[in-house]
Amino acid sequence: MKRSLPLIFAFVVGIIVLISEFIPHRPFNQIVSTLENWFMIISGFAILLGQISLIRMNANKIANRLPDWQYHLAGLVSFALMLIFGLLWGMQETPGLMGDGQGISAYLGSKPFDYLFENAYMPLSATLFSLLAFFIASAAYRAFIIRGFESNLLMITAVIVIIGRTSIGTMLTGWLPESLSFWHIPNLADFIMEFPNSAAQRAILISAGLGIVGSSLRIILGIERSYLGGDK
Amino acid sequence: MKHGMVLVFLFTITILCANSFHATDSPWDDGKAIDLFWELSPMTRQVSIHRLNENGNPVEVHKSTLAEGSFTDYGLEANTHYQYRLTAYFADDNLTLMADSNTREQWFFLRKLGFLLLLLIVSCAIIYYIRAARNGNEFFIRRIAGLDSMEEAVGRATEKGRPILFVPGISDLDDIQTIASLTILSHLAERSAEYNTELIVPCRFSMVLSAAREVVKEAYIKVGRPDAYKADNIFYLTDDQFGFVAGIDGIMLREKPAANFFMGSFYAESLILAETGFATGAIQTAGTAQAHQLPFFVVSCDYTLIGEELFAASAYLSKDPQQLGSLKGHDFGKLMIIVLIVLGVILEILGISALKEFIAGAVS
Amino acid sequence: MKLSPVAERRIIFTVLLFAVALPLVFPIGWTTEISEYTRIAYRLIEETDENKVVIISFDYDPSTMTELQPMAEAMIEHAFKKNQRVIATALWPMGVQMAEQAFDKVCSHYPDKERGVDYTNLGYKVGGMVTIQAMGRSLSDVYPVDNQNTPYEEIPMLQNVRRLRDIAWISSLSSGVPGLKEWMMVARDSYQVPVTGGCTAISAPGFFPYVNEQRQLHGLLGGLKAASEYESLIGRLGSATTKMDAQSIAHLLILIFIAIGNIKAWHGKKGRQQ
Amino acid sequence: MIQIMHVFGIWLAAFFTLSIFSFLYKDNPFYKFAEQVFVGLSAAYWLVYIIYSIMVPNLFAKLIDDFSGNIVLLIPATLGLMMLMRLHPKTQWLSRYPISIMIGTTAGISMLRYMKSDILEQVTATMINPFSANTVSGVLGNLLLIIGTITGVYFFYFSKKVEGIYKVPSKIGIWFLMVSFGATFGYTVMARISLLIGRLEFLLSDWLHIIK
Repeated sequence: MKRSLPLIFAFVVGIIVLISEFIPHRPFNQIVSTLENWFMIISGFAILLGQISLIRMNANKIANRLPDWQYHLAGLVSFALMLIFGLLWGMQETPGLMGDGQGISAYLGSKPFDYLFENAYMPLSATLFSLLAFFIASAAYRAFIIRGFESNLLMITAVIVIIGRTSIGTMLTGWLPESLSFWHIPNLADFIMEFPNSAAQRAILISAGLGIVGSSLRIILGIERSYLGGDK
Repeated sequence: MKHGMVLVFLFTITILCANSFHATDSPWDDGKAIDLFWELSPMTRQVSIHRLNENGNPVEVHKSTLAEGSFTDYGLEANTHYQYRLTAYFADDNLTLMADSNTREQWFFLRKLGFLLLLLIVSCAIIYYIRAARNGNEFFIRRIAGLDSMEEAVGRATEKGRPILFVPGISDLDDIQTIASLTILSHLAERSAEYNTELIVPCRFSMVLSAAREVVKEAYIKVGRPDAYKADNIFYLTDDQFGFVAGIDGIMLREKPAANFFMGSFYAESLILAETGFATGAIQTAGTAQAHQLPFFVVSCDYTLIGEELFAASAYLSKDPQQLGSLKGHDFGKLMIIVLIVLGVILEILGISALKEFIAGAVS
Repeated sequence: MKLSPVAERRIIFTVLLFAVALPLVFPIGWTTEISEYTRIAYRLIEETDENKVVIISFDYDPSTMTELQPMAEAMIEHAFKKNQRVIATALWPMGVQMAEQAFDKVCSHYPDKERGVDYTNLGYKVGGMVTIQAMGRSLSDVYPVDNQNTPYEEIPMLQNVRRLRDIAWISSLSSGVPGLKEWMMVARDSYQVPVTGGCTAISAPGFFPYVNEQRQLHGLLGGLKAASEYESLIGRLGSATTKMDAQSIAHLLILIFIAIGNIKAWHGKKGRQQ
Repeated sequence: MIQIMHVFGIWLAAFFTLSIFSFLYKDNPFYKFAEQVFVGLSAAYWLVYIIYSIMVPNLFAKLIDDFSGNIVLLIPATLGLMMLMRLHPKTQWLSRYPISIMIGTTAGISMLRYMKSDILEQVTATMINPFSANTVSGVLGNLLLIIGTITGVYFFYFSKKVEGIYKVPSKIGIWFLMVSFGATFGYTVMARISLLIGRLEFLLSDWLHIIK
């Protein structure tokens, strides 16, 4: 019972969604419309759940004094600060429980939530991924060694695209006459992107798409049920 | 002067006679559209169509310079009466025509017939093959280059007396790539148990950790070497993305594994793994369905399972009817698509686009 | 001289740092060419009538704002120039803040543009593809209020906008899932609304098959280069353009690294063979 | 005061930026600290936005304004609460109901949308007359597009031995994939460099005022 009813739910809901695509008559489109609005609310709770479990996990690490617990404590403190600021005074145009907090905004220049967002969240988030620029540079030097025909093909394309998408490409072959404009590196890079690249990406899309159709079908029919978790 | 009057009169007559404007419900749809058609005198300079709201306020829905044309007004309410006003502008005159219609919802979207048929064909094929696989039918799956490397890698590790490193991706157990990765791990563990080579598996999530331990232990028992199984070699590192990779980097530099396997879902950090592994001179095999990360694996690994190959390898090794059947069903779909494309291209060259329109559905 | 891998790495890091920083301090002013895909996107907005309502969806967070924020600003400015009315939405919560920042910046050049009349920020909604599908049926069900808590019905520019079909074009600036792909799948392929957009350079190759004969996507802006192309199309010297010099130099440097690495590997191989 | 807080904010941002960059030297306490702060802020950000942009307007405000008119919203609200039951091991099974509804809806919608956008539309986009282009490069491109798509799909076809004549399309397919991976590689380099430029611009202009 604990397992079969959810499977029936998934089946019914999935089938109604499928039917409503092809049968435009009521009641199907109305049911699906209601379902879509519910979906949004339930997903809201799902995200709530995800964030709460994350914080609970961190709190456990602190409670059990696991290695690096001090850093997790810093994480927890920043979580609490941001949450309280957000709930009390809201963010940007949205008022919070205590209104817009004009007093504190006058002091900070913006709402406290936005202040933290701009001066802590934004630089952290943006910097984390910019680290990869350095790693790509060192990988370029140490790992991108041409070996077989296939990796040659990859590297040659990469070089054309890397040059073609900058001003260097424009300067390098800008002198070519109109009749040879195909060989102008930016044009060549665009050609590669538009045709061979699109073809390969399309093949990937098609085969991955079939995979998604297949796994969705298995979920609706109840063949695939791993999402329900272990047998209990 | 009289002459002129007659001319103007005749002119007006021709304009009035030739002009028509009518509205009908768009057939075979959800009742949210009305088709509008007009045929006006060729002198028409501009046409503007307004829909009249319940309170009589006009809303412009279409503008055109064509004397003869059609337009579909979408986004209406089903089963409702709508009125339209067309204004045609001539050189020094204009003309107003009215038309009305009801929207009606029907029981089928005719323009989606091709979509429905193909969806049904693919779905039926998948269901058919899963059933066939469950009934014990054996299916052929082609050789996958990356899998052959396993023997070579284990052999090399045994020879050098160094361990094998297996990274099951950085996603949790809810990602099918992680599941596929664990199937491959099971196979690799059997080989390494046979040759008595150490197998190191760092994990990012506790769920993956317990699953990986289970899988490896089973494999060791299967080949009759439960004593050789070391639970400590399969361990949790950290769930921080970059921290996890930095940890594996450290392992590669310290232990210098003879063979590295990166299977599963990888993101931006793939590059760091592949680079360090390459620098330590290990035989590297990678497999992921994350298209953005494949280039880095292809350049720095000896073998790469590309996209779907990862799932095919897992189906092949596990012999699980559900996986095998689905794979066969997808293969049927691929064959169908290849045939459709070839047929479509030939027809297009001949100037026939019926097939294309049938599949695409007459686009509004 | 033999360097340890760690030392080698640190040298590479330092060189890259300077290669990027110097052109920022001393700009060169190189020009770039405009690719066709950027033009297609530009034409879609250019050829849309005045007073039409359009959606720009902010489906990214600050981690990719260097690439996507200039696109957002340029597209808002373009729409403002053509007197189109802009709705900002976000499938990522951080997108709401990104949208506010973009509006603040563009509105400083267009002081007469008024919130609620010329633009509005409907804010973040969870749910990706399913939510977009719900917008196709009713926008006010999904967005009962904007981010100032003004009810949907009371926003002047939305008086005649009930569902996605009433939108002239949609542009999603996207750095992952959900984003451009979901908008294209639902808004374009299901509701036939023209969709264009911008994405990070990483995901651009995967989006190219959609810019096809059927125009699943009306053009595509891929990465900082495309953002600078768009800026030059609307005649604005924006933040993307000033960064292209650094980009070019860094690309050159990466190619040099690849070359040196290969020469070194080739030498090593020859050495071992002898 | 605003001025001081503004400057303080920029120094805070610079501190976090440099803390993350310090990872390039090696993993260290500054990096770990900055990272955990990021995790905490991010979780709080999501929570606040879920509450103010979903829970309040789409659920609570509707229920408070007009309870009897929106009584049906109690169903998703209950399902949502059942989702939260996952936090406790004893009541975990309750979450299966909302999950199954979400998964069922997603499965149905993605099945339709992927079939349409990634399969049918891609197939029809490949059904082109290659000779309709008016330049040689256009015809060549169209031919490459058709051949590449077909051989690419064939590469992912697993039911046939790759031997003799069947090896040819598979091989061509992989060449196309390699070209596309090369393009992805090039574009990735571009993206990563862009992000670094963004950060350096912040450091050099907002923080150090070297760039005006």
